Amino acid sequence: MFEFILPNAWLIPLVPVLAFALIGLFLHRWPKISAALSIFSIAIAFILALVIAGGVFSAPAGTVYEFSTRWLDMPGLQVDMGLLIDALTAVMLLVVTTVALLVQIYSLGYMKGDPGIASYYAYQSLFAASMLGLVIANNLGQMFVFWELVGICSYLLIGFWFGKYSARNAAIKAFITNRVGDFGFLLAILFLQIMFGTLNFGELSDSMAGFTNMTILIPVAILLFCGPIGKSAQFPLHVWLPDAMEGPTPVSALIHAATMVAAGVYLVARAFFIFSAVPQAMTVIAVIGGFTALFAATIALTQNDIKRILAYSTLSQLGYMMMAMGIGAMTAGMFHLMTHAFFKSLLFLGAGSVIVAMHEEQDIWKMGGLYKKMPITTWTFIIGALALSGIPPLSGFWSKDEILLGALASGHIGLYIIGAFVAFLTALYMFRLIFVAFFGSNKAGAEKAQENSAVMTVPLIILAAISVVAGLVNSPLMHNAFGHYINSPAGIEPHPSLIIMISSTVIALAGIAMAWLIYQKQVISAEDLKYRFEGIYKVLYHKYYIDEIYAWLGARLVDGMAKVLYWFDIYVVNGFINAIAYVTAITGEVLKFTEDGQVQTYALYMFAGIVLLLVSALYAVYTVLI
Amino acid sequence: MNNFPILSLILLAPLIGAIIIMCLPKDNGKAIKYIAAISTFLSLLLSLVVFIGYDRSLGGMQFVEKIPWIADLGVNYALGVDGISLPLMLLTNLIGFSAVYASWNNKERIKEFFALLLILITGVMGTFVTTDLFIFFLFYEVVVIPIYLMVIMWGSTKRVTKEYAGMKLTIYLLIGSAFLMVGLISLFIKAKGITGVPSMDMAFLATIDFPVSFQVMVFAFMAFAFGTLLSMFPFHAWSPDGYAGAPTAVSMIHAGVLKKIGGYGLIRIGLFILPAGAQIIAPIIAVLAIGNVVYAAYICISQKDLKYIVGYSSVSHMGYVLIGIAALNLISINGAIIMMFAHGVMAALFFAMIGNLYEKSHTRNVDDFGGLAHQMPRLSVGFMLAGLASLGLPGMVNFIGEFTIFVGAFSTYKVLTIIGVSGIIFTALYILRALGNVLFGPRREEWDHLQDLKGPEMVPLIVLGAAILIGGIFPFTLMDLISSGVGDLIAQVGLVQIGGIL
Amino acid sequence: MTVSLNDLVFVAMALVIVVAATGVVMLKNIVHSALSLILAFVGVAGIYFQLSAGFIGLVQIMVYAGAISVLIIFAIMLVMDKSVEKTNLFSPNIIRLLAGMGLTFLLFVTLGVSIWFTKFPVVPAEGPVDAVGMLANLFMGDYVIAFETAAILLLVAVIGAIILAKGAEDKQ
Amino acid sequence: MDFSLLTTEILVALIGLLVLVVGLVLPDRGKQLVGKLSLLALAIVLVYALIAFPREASYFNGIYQVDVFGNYFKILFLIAGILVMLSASKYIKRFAAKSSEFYGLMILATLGMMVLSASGDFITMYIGLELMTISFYILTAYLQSDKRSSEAGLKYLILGAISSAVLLFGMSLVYAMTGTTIISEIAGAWTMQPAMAAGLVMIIAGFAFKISVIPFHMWAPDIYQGAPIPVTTYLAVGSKAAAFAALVRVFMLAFPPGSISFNWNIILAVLAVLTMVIGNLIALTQKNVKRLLAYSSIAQAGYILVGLVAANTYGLKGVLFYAMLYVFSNTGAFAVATAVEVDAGSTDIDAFNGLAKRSPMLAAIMTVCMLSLAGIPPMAGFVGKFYLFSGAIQAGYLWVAIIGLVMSMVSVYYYLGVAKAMYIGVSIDENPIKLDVPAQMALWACLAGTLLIGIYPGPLSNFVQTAISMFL
Amino acid sequence: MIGLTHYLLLGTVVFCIGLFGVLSKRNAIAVLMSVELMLNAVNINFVAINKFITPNDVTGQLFSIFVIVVAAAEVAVGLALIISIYRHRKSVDLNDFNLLKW
Repeated sequence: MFEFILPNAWLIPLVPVLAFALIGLFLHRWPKISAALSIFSIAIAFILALVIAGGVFSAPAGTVYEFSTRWLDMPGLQVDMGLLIDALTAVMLLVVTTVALLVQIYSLGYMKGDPGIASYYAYQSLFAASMLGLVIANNLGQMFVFWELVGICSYLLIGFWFGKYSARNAAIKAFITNRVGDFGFLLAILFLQIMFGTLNFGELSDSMAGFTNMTILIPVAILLFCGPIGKSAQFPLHVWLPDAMEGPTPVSALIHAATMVAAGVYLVARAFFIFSAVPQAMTVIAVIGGFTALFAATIALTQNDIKRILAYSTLSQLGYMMMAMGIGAMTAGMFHLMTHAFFKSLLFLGAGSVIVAMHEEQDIWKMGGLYKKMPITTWTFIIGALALSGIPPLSGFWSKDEILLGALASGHIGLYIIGAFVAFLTALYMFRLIFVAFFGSNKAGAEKAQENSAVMTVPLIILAAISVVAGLVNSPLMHNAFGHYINSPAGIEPHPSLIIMISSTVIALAGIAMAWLIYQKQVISAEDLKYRFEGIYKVLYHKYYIDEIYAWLGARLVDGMAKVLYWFDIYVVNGFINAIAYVTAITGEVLKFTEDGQVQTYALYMFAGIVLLLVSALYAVYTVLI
Repeated sequence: MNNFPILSLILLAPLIGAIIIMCLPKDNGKAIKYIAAISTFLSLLLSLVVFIGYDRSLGGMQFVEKIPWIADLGVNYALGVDGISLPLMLLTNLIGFSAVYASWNNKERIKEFFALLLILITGVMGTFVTTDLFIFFLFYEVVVIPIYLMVIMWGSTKRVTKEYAGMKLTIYLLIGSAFLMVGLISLFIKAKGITGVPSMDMAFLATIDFPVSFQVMVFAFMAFAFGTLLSMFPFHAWSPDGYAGAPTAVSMIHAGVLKKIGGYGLIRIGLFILPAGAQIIAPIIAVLAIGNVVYAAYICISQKDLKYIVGYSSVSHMGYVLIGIAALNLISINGAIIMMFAHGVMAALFFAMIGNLYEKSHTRNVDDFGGLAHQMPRLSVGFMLAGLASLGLPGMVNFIGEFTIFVGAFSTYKVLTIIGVSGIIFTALYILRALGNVLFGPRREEWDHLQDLKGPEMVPLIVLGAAILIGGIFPFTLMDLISSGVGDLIAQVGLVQIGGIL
Repeated sequence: MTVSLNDLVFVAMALVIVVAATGVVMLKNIVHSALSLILAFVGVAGIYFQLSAGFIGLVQIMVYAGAISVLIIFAIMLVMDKSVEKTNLFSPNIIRLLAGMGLTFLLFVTLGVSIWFTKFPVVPAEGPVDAVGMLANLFMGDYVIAFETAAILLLVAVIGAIILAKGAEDKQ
Repeated sequence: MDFSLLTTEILVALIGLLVLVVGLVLPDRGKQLVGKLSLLALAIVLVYALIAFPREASYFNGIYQVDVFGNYFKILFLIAGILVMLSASKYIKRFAAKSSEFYGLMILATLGMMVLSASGDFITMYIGLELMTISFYILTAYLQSDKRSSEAGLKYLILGAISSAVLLFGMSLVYAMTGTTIISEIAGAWTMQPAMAAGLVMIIAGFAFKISVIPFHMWAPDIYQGAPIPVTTYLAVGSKAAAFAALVRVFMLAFPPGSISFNWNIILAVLAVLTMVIGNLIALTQKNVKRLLAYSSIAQAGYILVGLVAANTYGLKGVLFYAMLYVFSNTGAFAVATAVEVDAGSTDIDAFNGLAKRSPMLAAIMTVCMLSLAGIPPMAGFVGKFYLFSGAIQAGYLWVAIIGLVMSMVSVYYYLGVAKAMYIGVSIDENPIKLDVPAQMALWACLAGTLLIGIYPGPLSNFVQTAISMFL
Repeated sequence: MIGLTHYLLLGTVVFCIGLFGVLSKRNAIAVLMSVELMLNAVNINFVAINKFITPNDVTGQLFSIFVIVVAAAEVAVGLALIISIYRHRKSVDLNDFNLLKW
């Protein structure tokens, strides 16, 4: 079975595309059928991914299957649509298809009654297709193609409720910020194409093995990293992710938690041989990752909107993964990516069911005491939060621990400290949310809430189960099978150490305890904390005013400049032409008045002409003769 | 099938249609429209037959026809298509056919409109199909007058009066063509001087190696003439006003095809016949091209009128084509040609949609609209398709063009291409901002009376949309053809394959 | 240099012509200028005789001094409504007058210089005996086409003069 | 001496005289008959001239040349004459009693042109020139009741007389230097002296007046506007072509280019450039179509002069080719102007408003003819200009070619100004302009001529090639 | 010794006087008279050249006869024209005739 499916693994992205085409062209009048078709197509993709994963993980580690067909080729430039199936791809396929399937089932409940369901499912299957295409790509060109397609799908899905101004602006902001990242990514691709004449990963790694000309490699590596900065919302280009919460929650769950934002990390993993060859680039990645983690965690503390908190938490976790990659722990990064995908989508879907129950209310202070009305959502949400904070035996503990171990092993003490502090903050803000929203005293909001239908709760339960089990894959119990399959020669292999495990668990518990003290018991009231640290609180709440700075810069540099150039175009370039036209017309006018109708003036002009000609002729003859 | 004059039929079908229309009585609009549709459909069908029938492995000029025309000037009515001109001919027919449908519900003076439109299509197609310099120039100038008449009769007065726009357009292009004529004549005279045989055949002229200083002078004339047509940076003043003033069908053909004559001319005559001249002047064109890209993209951001946005954006896209040509290597010229095809189809679709919207709402100002996706979903699909194509989304033929140009130009002009690539950010910004303001946002009651596209109005969306998607998803259909054409050209001229010359 | 009688006659005739010509231009009264015109014509005829071109001299006297001057005087009569004295003044536009004067002088200087510095291929030989006979041969021989065209020209002039002078009314 | 070759001239003279006589004899009703009769006769002569085209002979040892070059121009004048008289059939009713003399004078003017273009010696050339000019003096002043016509006539007479005096003075100086008035003998007989240069300049000035080149163009706009339209057309087309024929013959044979130290090409080049630039610039500001066409015909003279300046195969071919297509385009434009003047009474641009709505065919013909004058393909003007400027560039006058082409594109502005008025102007009366059969025939002939020469210039270019073979 | 140059100079003088007359006189008939003067000047040239350059030939005199014929025709037409204008406009002053201008 595996041998049959492997060569035409391109079916995985093709089936959702066909679903998209069918819905888009014909079925958009019948929402029910289009939803069913979309879910059916992602289910097929899931099964295929399962088969492939089974096959890959039964074969010895490091086996790579590669097939490719001609797409765009001319003498000197060859970009083809190919398949690269190895352990890394298998894991990503599994993650994407499972989360996508569960989100699409969940959306049946969440989007009930929305007029645009057909187009919603069309965009969902298009997104799934482009994400899967990105994952199985065997060269950077093909990856860039699907990279941009994923970007446009996120634009369509964020702006799904295009009736709202905020949704429309958020969608544009998302796409433009991604585009800035893609600008760097495209330049890197151009550099590589010119330097090595190929974009295929295999050929690239072979031809780059001997290449040590640092002056070129550093810019290439950093530019290549620009792509992930944009896509995985790292520090300078992170502004779009919090605004992307305008889209429906299942979308945020799928795209802005599990899959799309992970694409950046996947690219770094896939092109690890480029980054690892450039130590300076590795430090840049690690530093940006670490900083983003800390930066986002601090902001998440002060947010009141449930989805914004989860968004900043995703930002911070992505920073974690990038930090892992930066310090060389590629396996730890990918492992954290996998586990994070499951429990973060669980948290988002949980938040979604809370929002549905609370009739579109997203401010956690208006919720309270939901645990009585919505037991399943509450408990699954708590499991997710525990996994996120890194409480053993859940999956978050194993992956975060790996990263901290890696930081210590690679000697980045500073990063280890940041990592530990961020773990503490994560536990703090997650349980702040739980205590305020689920166990909060404010009863007013909770009356009308009641548990959602099975179609929404079943995915929550499945995801909770997975996020519990997922951690074991790389734990010593299964003699870290995950690390066995997914590792890179240049990466570091930290051996597990008990002290780190204990210390990180203690930090997590401390975070939870602090949250319990402030929000459940109000021993230290949140109000005077806010009052005492007035300045810091306002800065954090306003997200370090970065959005305002970008807006100010944009207005000056882009719109202001555009007006100036437009003025220049109208008055100088057009002005110049109109001036020429005016001058010709004026000369015409002046010359016209030489004809004053008098015969004798005409005769005068005539003879003036003759005399002139005579003088010039005589002068010419004179020079000849004398 | 080989001696059947298929190219002449493609070329003259619209003209015959125009003549039939002229004989029809003025009032029965239906018959006029059907004849226009049939004649353009016939030439579209035949050009598809040629597109498929073209033997890609053989390459070079095929479907050749030759009738001696003026003996002492060595002019013969010579038609033929190769890798470079076939896609552009197909483009002309695609846009011509959809232009007829885009102006389906014109009311006044239908007879003159469709007659002039069909003459315009023949004129524009002529330049791509002929391999004779004189006939090329003849068709190059024939096009200008129908455009002027259509702009002043059916144009719209927005920032400038339509008469001003029409006249500026005409005079600008004609001054350009005056310099082109001087270039062509001196080329012809010098060739006659060197070989003693008066000939206007491009292939023959390409075999002669002219002295370098002469090549530079003539290429400078050509660069100016084709530059004005391609709206190169300092000479672009006519194109935004020209589009805004023109009726839909004219701006479709104008932006879609007429600009491409400039690009085609630069390649076919500039590179093919005067390589040394091209080599020396190429850096100047490259710098202007980048000016084109960034300058026009920036201005688009501040524009409020839809047609001006598309006008300035096509000036910016033409910057890409120019840098592609100026990089003088196989990949970048391939990219330039496919970019011309892509931009043609995209701009035509955009203008068709804007025209349709303008017909119904009588305003093109972006701020007047909002939330049109509620009332006109099909129109929004059209707008989105054109918008996404113009910002170079993969899966659409524009991306193929842009990517190939960037790869090709990067090997020759590193810094300029980096600035050029930054253009994709600004393009994305103004396109999404414009589409966002027009299509999305809350529903507005005053636009409830607008009814969506139906029946004939869908044809431009289907035909051009299909071209954009097929070209984008299966680029090898176009790319093999073009690279075979450009390959022959480069081999014949002897430029280095990848690195260009600089 | 021997001043032959012929030269004296030439100088006299030239003086007569120049004075008469300036008279035509300068005199206020149109009739006086017409008369001085006739004097000029006679002067020119004298030059012809001095150049031993008798026939031309006679033709000159008959056609110019006779027919044309009479015609001019008739025209003056027909057109005379104001008093005669002020009929032949200079045109009021002073600048143009001065420009005309300057221009004429310039023209004279350039032509004079070009003629003065040219060595004409003069052939010193006696004139033909039977000039009139040769003229007739030329008229009827080589230049017959010019002769016939001149005839038609005169016919056209006559018809034109009649149409214009008689004034056949146009139909409005 | 076999005179059979002179039959064309003799026939035209006979027809002219016959028409005058018949005009007197026949009663009023017969006046229309005279017009038709003369047209028919001219058509027959045209056919004969076409047949007799290749036969050559030189009469009276060079004084009168019946050669291919002269025959080409005879055909051109006959075509022009027929077209003008056809297009003016309705206009002539204004001349009432003297309409038969009009035909007579026109035909005799054609005779004058023929003699001028075919003569090989100064005297015959001068007489031919004067016959043409004097008949045009009379024709210009034909509408005495209309102040403009008589004023134009007087202006034309005075200026024409002065210019022919200048021409004569030039001829006398050349005669003084060479001792002969026969062009073929002049070529070898002179040495470069100041008087010779002065003579040459005066001859250039004399002819320049006729073809209305810039310093000598002042008469053209007033006379073209004042004279009756058929006369203006014939002036613009016929007399200009005849003057060019004489200019080409004199300057190509008597003073062959390059061989003499006095390079007259440069003087003509400067005059040509001045004419093209100033002619077009003033035309930009004109509001009256007749005066606009006058300035445009001045500019056209500039273009044709460029061909003579080039003085090589392509240049001369350009002169002859352009002269022929100029007949069709210009007569077409003036014929439409006649129709509008007859209908609306004035030829201001506003009279052309809404012409496209009233009679689309007239508007189409006017646009086609004017664009051919501007040199836009596929009309004939384009090929003509191509020849002219190829000649100029081949002879090294690149700057003349550039200025010429740019100015001809600037000229498109005022041609399209008229087209704009016709296509989007609004006029009160909507009924189409009534045209009688001969005028329609003339209009269709001009349209066909302009388009056919433009689209398939092969036959005419071969025809012209034989015509200038004698100069190479 | 009076040579050809003197005759030509005389011709030029009369030509220029005639020209000045044309350029400056107000009365149309005076202008016509000056034109006659110019044509006479040319005739002097022709006859003189014929005497000195080609003594045993008469082409010069032939030319001057033709010039006289043409001058006569021109004067006739000119005067007829002046009379016809006078009948309508009651004036022969050239400055009044500027209906046709710019």
